[in-house]
Amino acid sequence: MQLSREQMLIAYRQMKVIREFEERLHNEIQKGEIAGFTHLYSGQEAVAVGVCEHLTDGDFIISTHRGHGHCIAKGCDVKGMMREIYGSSEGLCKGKGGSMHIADVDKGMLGANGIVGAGAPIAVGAAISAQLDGDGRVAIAFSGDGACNQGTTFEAMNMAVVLKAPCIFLFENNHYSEHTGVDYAVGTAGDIASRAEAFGMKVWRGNGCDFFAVFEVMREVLEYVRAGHGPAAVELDTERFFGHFEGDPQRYRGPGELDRLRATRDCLEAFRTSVTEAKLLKGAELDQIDFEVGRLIDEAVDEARAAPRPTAADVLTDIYISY
Amino acid sequence: MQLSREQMLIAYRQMKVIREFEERLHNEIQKGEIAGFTHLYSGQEAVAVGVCEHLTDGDFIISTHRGHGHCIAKGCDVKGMMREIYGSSEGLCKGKGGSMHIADVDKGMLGANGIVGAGAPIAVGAAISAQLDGDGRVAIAFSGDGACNQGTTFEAMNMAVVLKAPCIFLFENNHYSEHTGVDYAVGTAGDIASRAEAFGMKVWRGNGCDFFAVFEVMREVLEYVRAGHGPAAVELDTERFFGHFEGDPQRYRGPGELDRLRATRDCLEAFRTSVTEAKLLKGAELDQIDFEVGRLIDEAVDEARAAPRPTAADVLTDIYISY
Amino acid sequence: MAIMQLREAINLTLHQEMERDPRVIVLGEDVVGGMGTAGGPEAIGGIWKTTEGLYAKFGAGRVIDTPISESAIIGAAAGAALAGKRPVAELMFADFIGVCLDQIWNQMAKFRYMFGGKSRCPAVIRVAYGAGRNAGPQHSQAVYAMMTAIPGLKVVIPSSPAEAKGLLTQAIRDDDPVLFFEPKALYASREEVPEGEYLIPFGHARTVREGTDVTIVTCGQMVAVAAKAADKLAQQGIGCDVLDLRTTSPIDEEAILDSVELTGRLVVLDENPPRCGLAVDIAANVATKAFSALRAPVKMVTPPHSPVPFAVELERAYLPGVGDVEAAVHELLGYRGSAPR
Amino acid sequence: MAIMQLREAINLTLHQEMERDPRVIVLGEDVVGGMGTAGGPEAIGGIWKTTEGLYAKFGAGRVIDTPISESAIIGAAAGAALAGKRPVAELMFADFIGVCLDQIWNQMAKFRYMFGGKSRCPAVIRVAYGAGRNAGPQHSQAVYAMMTAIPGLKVVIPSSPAEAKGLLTQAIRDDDPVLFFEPKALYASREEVPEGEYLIPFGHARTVREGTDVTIVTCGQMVAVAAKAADKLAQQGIGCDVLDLRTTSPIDEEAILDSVELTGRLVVLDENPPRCGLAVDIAANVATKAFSALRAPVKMVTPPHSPVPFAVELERAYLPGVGDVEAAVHELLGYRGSAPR
Ligand SMILES: Cc1ncc(C[n+]2csc(CCOP(=O)(O)OP(=O)(O)O)c2C)c(N)n1
Ligand SMILES: Cc1ncc(C[n+]2csc(CCOP(=O)(O)OP(=O)(O)O)c2C)c(N)n1
Ligand SMILES: [Mg+2]
Ligand SMILES: [Mg+2]
Repeated sequence: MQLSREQMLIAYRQMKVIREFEERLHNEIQKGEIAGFTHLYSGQEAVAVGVCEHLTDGDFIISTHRGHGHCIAKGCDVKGMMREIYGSSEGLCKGKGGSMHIADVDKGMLGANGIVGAGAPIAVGAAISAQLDGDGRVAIAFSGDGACNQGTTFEAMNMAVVLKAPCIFLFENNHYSEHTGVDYAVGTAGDIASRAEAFGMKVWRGNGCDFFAVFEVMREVLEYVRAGHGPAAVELDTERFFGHFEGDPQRYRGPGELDRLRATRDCLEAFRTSVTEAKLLKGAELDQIDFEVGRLIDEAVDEARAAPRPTAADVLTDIYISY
Repeated sequence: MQLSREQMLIAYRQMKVIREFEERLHNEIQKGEIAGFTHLYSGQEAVAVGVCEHLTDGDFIISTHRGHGHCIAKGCDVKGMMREIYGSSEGLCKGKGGSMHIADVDKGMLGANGIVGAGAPIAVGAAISAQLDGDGRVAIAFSGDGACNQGTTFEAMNMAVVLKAPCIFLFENNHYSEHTGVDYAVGTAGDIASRAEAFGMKVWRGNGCDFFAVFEVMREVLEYVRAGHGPAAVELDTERFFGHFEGDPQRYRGPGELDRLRATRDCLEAFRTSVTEAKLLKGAELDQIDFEVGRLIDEAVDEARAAPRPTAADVLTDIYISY
Repeated sequence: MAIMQLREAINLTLHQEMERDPRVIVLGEDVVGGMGTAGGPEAIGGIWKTTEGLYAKFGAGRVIDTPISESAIIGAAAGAALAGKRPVAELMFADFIGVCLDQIWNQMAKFRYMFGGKSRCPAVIRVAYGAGRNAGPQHSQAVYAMMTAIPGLKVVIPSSPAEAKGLLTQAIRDDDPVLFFEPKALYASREEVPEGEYLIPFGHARTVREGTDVTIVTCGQMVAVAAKAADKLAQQGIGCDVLDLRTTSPIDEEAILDSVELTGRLVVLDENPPRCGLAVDIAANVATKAFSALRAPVKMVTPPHSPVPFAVELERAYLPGVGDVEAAVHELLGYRGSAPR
Repeated sequence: MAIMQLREAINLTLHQEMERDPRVIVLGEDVVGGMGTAGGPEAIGGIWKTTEGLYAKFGAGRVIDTPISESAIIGAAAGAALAGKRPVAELMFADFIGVCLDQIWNQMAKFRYMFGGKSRCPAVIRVAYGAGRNAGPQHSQAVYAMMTAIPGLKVVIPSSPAEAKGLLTQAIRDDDPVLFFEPKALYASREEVPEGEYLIPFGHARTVREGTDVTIVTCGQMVAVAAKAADKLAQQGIGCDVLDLRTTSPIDEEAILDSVELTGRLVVLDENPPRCGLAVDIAANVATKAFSALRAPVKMVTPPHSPVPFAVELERAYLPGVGDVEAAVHELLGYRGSAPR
């Protein structure tokens, strides 16, 4: 474990922000406060944070319909995100995108994306750009276990290999695409990494519910890709704690499945246990972060509720730069 | 070698028909007689015939932009094809499709196709249909080494595996997609079969310039697929004797490459040598076929030239069945 | 007759047609739901619940749950149709036409023509379309104009549960490929639906309101908007002839022209963005073919040339509303410009 | 000035813009040609020869030969543009938009809007379009109406070598995503082309012939057809105002309306099939906005609602020709129907 105290505190805070953001959204949605479709990332925090803690604003990521975690981990403004999801004109995307389209290009966050599989080719393009600049930056495409069956993902993998692009295909295997199990939909009995490997790139696997495991794997992967060896793929085993979207009855889960996952596969709990047992951080320090994050999200929600709403005229802005 | 004399004579005739059809087209195109884009199959005859000699009209194939060989091998009327390529209203497709769209659904020939990679999903659909009927019929998607990089091809392979569809992905590796080498465009150093295998199906490889090799491989493959084991992929190494399309200067070829291929990789010559040396057929029998085929193609061209031309009113027929 | 939701009408139709014709098969993502999970098959029955119960009744051979691979889904529908089946494929959102357009546009729509009339491709593609649920720019589009533009396709847009039943039955029995657009904001809307066999032929518009002052032509979820506007205008003594197109390809040009001959005034109400959309298609044809009948220029009511925005206020402003239709009608009635020279 | 082919004008523009701006990169299938072969790179330089010489000059980092994976090509262009480059991607045939529509429609066209105005995606997609080369139903389509319909995209259609140079230069320097349609039947056409920097701003139609009797609005390879018809009609004493739109999004509505105010008669000549196409788009807007100026209904000259057929006779009948335009003009001049009521 080569993380400094400070790095660990930041990582924990980031994971906690995502968790709180999502749990709170879950509650607000129940109240009918939020419009549209929302896909929560709770349970997968160790992936987003374990990956993005290695990156700078110069590195690119592109996300999916389940994008809040990646956005937060890549440095998007949390309050701006909340305002966006509430549809405020002062949201990160002025209320035009909503949950599925949060982006911040200046931070290297090329957007959540509502089209499954659309991100991988876009990441290859960002990687080509970085490759031309030759300064070791990378592009990472987050994909689900369902998205890995979309033709665009396969095309992107082959193209990245052909062009030796510094692109990482990061598969978050949470075992479900909507209501379907990964063992059914991925013809290799659910094995995503081997199929990626067969495209001609190096692959890694890891436990996506363990921050330290993700962080270590990504250290290796990034060293490899930044050194100019071409693309890589990573399959991380992880869990989603809510339904596919808010409102999903989750009849596809086994009895007690969610309770068991919360009890045994919670990356925040695992982090806390491991750092406190190893006496790297004190429980009180983490409690303090929990408290601060709780306040942050409280504020984010309060401010989002009070934030200005868009007007009809706003429909027509930002379609073109010049027209 | 388990072919009867008759089977061998038929196979040779079919390969010869394709060869003559294509060589003649090549000449007629030089004269400016034929409109549009034409992609010749010469050199790859052993594949089309080695595959289709196992099939009945109830089995389905779908082809590519380079479709003449597959059409002939699957039993399309040769004269109707020639009329089509000449654009006659009595062509197999009434002059509406041309070289890239020859089809005969009653013979299980679901069409040449001008969109690279479009055939594989369609073949999966035909396979699903056959699977539901449960009578051991199969669907075969012919694809090139270039088409194997199209997202549709990958999606189709995964879906066929998931659905255990009786579908065969038949890759004709002629080493080029247009002007690009397979080693460049297929990221696995040109290895198509291994990548297909990684999708979770059984694969076979073979020499696509040797009719007997193809025929034997396909015997195994078809036995496997007809028995309900799910899809399979086959990669056959073959050669195209002309340019990508008629008019291609072929600057991408090495010095003497075409002469060498004609001298060492000609499936018709190889067939002749092997059956005459093994005393299975007499040279004179084959000469007789050559002669008959020559006459057939002469007639086909003469008749196509004289065949009726479509009129403006024909533009509007066959868009819908009822409208 | 029974009162049911639009989603239930779709579901009933699928049950009845699968029962009636063994060639009918259904395929798409999560159309079974729960495949490969502890909950097991039929854990959901389609995210719109339109395919519920089909798997239990007709089995895995005819109710096919697929990976997320729309090109392969639509291509497989095309292939199965060529091979003699009558596939009904589901695309969860019309916006996903972007990832499988080729199989619709260059394959199934063109087969019969390219093959010289010697094939049939009786595939139906069901897609949920439209704004009004704050689903954002990639999950809210209308898309039927793009499909209407494609020679070889038929395009159907039901506006209510009973219409959905009659039109889907026809779509499944039709021998040409059909794009069937389901207004997703109306899945839970209810009305009386014939329980027995019910077919609505294509190309025949339905008169929703009768009137002689202004013609309003529309389709899909905009029909309710037009009807509401017509009712309000009726209270002001203005009579609107409201036509629900039902199918945009074929389109019932006769009904439109007949009505405009009578009223001399036309409002086209359409959910597609304006450029090269359905509204200009209808407006141009009327302006050409009923030139001398027009008392005022045709009025088109559509969203602006913009993506569909997310926020409630923005989406409301984006979508044409009852007020927009009323204003258009008043504008036409108040037209005092000179007639053409 | 030098006489050159349309393909050479494109090639020259790419050379100059790559020289000028290191952010400009080129990608597509066989844009180098010969990769991984004995002949080696640059064995061809694009199947239309529009990218010849670029690889030798600018190298593999900026001239990127790709596998046959159009979604990945266009997606990569989108991603590179977001990341700060100015990619020029080549789609060999406009018909292949079918396999990559999502990346155009739901990705690059919508980024800026979805992201609240905080991104730019200056990508150009060059596509060869159009009938006239007997390439059959899947390699001959016009497709620009479908692109014009998409909010967030700009759509450009040059009609000659010089136009191609001026418009492509603008497209590459433009900050919005641009679909650039090259009329493939005109690749070998020649005219004088400015060798130095030459920009044509978007949204400004070009007057190809002047006249006061009838307005003819058109674009792309139909411009030559309209010009020829106008020349023949001029000999009969009929003056046609022929407008080459150059860009269909943005569209120069002002120029169209100004001309129709003058002539009172409009022919729209368009290569797209008629339903929800460009012709109805223009006709509907003119019939609405210049209602009182019209002396006769707008006349639309387009191919029929059918795929593009292969055979020479069929394709000739499919494509609008000089005679069709002449007939349309005569019909308008002979219009004796009553004016609107
Ligand atoms: C092209 C496309 N097809 C289908 C959908 C509908 N859809 C949204 S998310 C999803 C499942 C994605 O599963 P996975 O990739 O495993 O991601 P997860 O939801 O598990 O994060 C589906 C089918 C979509 N948005 N885009
Ligand atoms: C979607 C699509 N992209 C590109 C093309 C242009 N094109 C036609 S054939 C071809 C090369 C195909 O190579 P391969 O699959 O190896 O088949 P071969 O020509 O060798 O038979 C290309 C790029 C096309 N027709 N369709
Ligand atoms: Mg998943
Ligand atoms: Mg090849």
